[in-house]
Amino acid sequence: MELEDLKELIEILRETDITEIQVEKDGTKIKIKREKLLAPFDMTSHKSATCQDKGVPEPSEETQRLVTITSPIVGTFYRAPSPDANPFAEVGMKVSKGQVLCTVEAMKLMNEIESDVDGVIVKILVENSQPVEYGEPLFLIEPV
Amino acid sequence: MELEDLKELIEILRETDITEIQVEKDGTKIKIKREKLLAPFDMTSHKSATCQDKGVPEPSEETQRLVTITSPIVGTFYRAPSPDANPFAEVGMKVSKGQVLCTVEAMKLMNEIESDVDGVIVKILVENSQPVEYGEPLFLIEPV
Amino acid sequence: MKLFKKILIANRGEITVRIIRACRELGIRTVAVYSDVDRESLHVRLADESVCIGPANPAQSYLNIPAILSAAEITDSDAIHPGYGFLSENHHFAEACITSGITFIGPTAENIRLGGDKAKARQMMRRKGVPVVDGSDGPVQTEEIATKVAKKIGFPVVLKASAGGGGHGMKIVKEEKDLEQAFYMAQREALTAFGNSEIYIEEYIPEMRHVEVQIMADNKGNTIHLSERDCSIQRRHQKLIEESPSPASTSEKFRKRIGELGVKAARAIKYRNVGTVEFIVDSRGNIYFIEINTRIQVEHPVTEAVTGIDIVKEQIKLAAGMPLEYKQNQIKLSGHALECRINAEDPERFIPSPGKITFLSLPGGPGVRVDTAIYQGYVIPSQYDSLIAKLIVHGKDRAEAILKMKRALAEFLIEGVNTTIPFHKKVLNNPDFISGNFNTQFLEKMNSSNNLENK
Amino acid sequence: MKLFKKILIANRGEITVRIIRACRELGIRTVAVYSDVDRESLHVRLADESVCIGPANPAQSYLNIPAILSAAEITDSDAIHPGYGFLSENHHFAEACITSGITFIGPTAENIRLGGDKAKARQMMRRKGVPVVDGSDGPVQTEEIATKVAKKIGFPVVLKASAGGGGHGMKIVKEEKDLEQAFYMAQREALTAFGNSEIYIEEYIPEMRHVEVQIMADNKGNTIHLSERDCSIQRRHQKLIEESPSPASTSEKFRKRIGELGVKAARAIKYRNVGTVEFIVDSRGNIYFIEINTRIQVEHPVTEAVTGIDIVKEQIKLAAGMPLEYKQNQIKLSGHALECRINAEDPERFIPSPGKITFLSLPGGPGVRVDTAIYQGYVIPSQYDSLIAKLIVHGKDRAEAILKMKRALAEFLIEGVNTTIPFHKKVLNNPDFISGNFNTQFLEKMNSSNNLENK
Repeated sequence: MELEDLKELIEILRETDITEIQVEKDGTKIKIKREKLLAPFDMTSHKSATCQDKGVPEPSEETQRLVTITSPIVGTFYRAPSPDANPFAEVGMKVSKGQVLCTVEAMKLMNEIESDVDGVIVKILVENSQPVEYGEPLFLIEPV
Repeated sequence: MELEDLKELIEILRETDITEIQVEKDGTKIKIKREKLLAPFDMTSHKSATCQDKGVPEPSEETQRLVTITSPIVGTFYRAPSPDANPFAEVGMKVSKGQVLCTVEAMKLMNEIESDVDGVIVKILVENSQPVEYGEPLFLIEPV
Repeated sequence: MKLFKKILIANRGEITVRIIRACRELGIRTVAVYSDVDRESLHVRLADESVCIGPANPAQSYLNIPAILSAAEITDSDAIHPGYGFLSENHHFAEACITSGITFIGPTAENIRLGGDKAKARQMMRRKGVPVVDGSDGPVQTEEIATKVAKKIGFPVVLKASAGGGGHGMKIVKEEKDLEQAFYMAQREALTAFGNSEIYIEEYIPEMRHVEVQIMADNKGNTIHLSERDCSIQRRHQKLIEESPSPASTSEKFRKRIGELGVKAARAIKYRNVGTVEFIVDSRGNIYFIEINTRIQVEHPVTEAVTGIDIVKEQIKLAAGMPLEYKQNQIKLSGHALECRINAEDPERFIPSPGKITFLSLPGGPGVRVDTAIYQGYVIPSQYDSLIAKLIVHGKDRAEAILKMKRALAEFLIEGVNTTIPFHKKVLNNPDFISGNFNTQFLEKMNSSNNLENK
Repeated sequence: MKLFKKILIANRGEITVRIIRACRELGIRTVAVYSDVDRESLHVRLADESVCIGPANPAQSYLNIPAILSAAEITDSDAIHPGYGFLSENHHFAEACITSGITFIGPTAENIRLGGDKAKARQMMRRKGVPVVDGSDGPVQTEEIATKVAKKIGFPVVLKASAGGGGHGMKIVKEEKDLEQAFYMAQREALTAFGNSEIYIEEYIPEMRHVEVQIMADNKGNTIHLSERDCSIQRRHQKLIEESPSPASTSEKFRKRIGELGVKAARAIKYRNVGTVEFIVDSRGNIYFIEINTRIQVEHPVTEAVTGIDIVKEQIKLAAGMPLEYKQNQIKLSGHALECRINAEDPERFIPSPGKITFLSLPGGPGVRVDTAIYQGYVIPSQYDSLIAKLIVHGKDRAEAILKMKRALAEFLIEGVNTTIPFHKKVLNNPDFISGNFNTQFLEKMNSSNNLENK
């Protein structure tokens, strides 16, 4: 059973209503399982202005160690306190818990979003002045 | 068990109402599982005059050896050639392949139903003069 | 006068799907908002855009005014439709929309405020000559005044919360000796439930029908009615079956009178957009105003069926400032319509039954309409209303509508959750229901006669 | 006159569900028949009783006359509804029902026989004064006669199989030199396809609309029409979109004329029960009879929408011997209705796409009707017709109906199989379709202009 075969199996799983496959051979055990099926959203016909899913990185071993900072409110994301000022945070910057990372403007009010942890900014997931929805990931931070 | 075989198994699963397959052979173990697919018929609100399912015995080790004689046509099941005559077949009777077991009347015509095998009648699944549908099980025969 | 470009719908479930349909037919883009648990909801899928506005708890999502206005802002929506429930009758929200430069699709904030103050509305109607049930002129402040008023009306009386609605916070008082205790309890309950202890007193009318009039008014004050709906089949003041016309309106004269009273009531308070004037009709056919509902109502489809008018489309056009397209004499009723509310509830005890829908096949064919946001595989969340579908039928007459509803209920196949379908089947076979001769006590009567039969 | 107690429906799919609905509303019990592969079908689930009549192959199940009559016998059914397709236009079956003492819900066996013999029907209509396209008087037996007739009419001409229908077995001949070969080919094809080599000749009318008239007649011969349907949107003579009224009937005079011609044609052959008289209308508005369809048609719902009459219920009552409930002057059209046939087919090449439906959410709301037998989890078998749903909308006028159909198509969510939904969306946006100015060549024209755009 090679990687290509596995990929193909997963593809089959996706296209059918099968929920679990287990193969055990020559000391190799493979188990593929999935949650019950929901009709996948047809993204071609559905344009979400600010879909939470879009910024979610694929969970991998690396990202599992990272902390995601999400938006607690709906609004507009700003990286700096004013158009001329320096950004609150940059990739590679060390930040401490409670430090302001950005603001989200809602109802003409600037809401400061703080870091949940001490760590280093790994990725900024939203462009400056873009709309964000509730729960949308904004930053990935590697805790120290 | 190659990928092609697996695919075929999945195809079989898709086309039937089987929800799980496990195969263990020569050190290879395979298990395929899926969610139950169809809402079962609500028998309380649905009265089938002649539902094929009703006479189907639970498959058990015992019945797996038995041969089921089903009705090839829709009609009325008669155990004897006329109301006064003896039945064609009784439980425990030895029958041979091609022997008439009953008649099914359709369009005022008596259609003789023959045994597919040599064997002994184990069970008669339909009462005399009851309607039967296409494919409805009539007799269980233990082949000899 | 131009229509909106994009409407944000500050609601969920079937009414949001209903509003999306109206917008699509008007060529208006739609924005759905949703809470965490509603990510897989049909309203999210059908809208052109969608914004997650908060967690499952309604206070933090569908009742969260800043979140909804922010969502409207970031999506460039030029109007908000509040649906029913949630923020639809919150005059602060209507005002906040206006302040933010967004059109609120509904009546004026002042209309909403008055609609929420039952004692004041009652007082105004009485002064404008719309008949109200005998009772106090506005709220009663002390137990002494309450006793005086009650004695003048004659017992039994009913105590109602000014800020209440839908029958919540009502207390029936049979004799003078029970009044004192009932008065303080009613005050306390009103405070707890609605944050306002004000109560008023009315004569208690035991045998009554609940009949309401659908109103449409444009911004110039042209006001018409779309005839009446009968909503007497209720359980604990929750409507379960609605119909139009009312089986009580056997005479053209009665129908004309109740319709005109609806228009009179709406004009009395300079009502705008669409709304409903609720009346009670006693056993002698007397009509009394009880309250005005300042939103689109769950049961609007029965009126749409008999008038052929799409009330939600008209509502949007009126909110955009367009003049009424119809004159009163252009409104003609055709046939009879019934609506059954299908709730995810145990049909005997009406306990909510959230969970996953494992099989679904909806009724269809001629004269049948289903308004729903459910689908097979959908998980009904426990946080919101249990209404999962509205089944509406339209027949040549009431008898045909009943037969049609029975067959539609029979082919409504749903598994995985309990629903009120078996309850509706029982009602549709009840002789009193079939005769049309029933009142708001129908359900208690049906249940007690069932109990007798079971003994 | 008494209605039936129990009706066996000798069909499957959406039309069987449609007929079950009509029976339920009339209080008549239903028997579904099904083949092996249809065990899980909705028509089986919705009927009161069901009988398995044979294996998947239609010849051994849905076309198996002895099996169906036996099923009617063992279930004590007193009538059989044949639906459309399968045995619905088989006069032997109609006769066998009568012989078995079972009412056949449809016209007389003689009506069906004549409906199946296009050349003879054409001949009869011409003699009774119903205009037919210029051509042969009945079938032409030899190539010599064919040439003579063709020269008299003038080329191009069209050769048609007497036993054909739905456009099968048609040959257009442009010049005299092509006639000989075409004649023998048409004969051979007619023999292969319909078991009958008889052919007849008609003038070829290139730009025509297909307009048909819905007929209802009781057993005393009272005959009325329910106005016309336009079925010009076709692909290889397969109807895809139907509507009522026809956009061609811009004048009340035209509508009146075609309706009256329909009644005249039906009366000419003593037609009973419900049926459809098909006409072609040329670019100058001339009306010509082409054939009579002796069954309920796929597109009957558009007529139901605009007339408010349940044609299937009326059909059953007429078959039971009841007199017509309506007079011609009681038939009033209201608004405009469209039907899109949703087929499980590739929307570009129309190749069937059987398989499992993995997700389904049907359109709903005001003015939308869905007739279907599919559900989520259902496996569309490969043995039968690819029509899986009919989507019908009813609007105030044609413009509103088009907008409504567009929004209904947008909310018709189906996954797991390909459907013609994308095709319909394209047509609904086509300027020629929107203008109503189209003919049976619409589709070829649309495709060729698409191809041009893509270059």
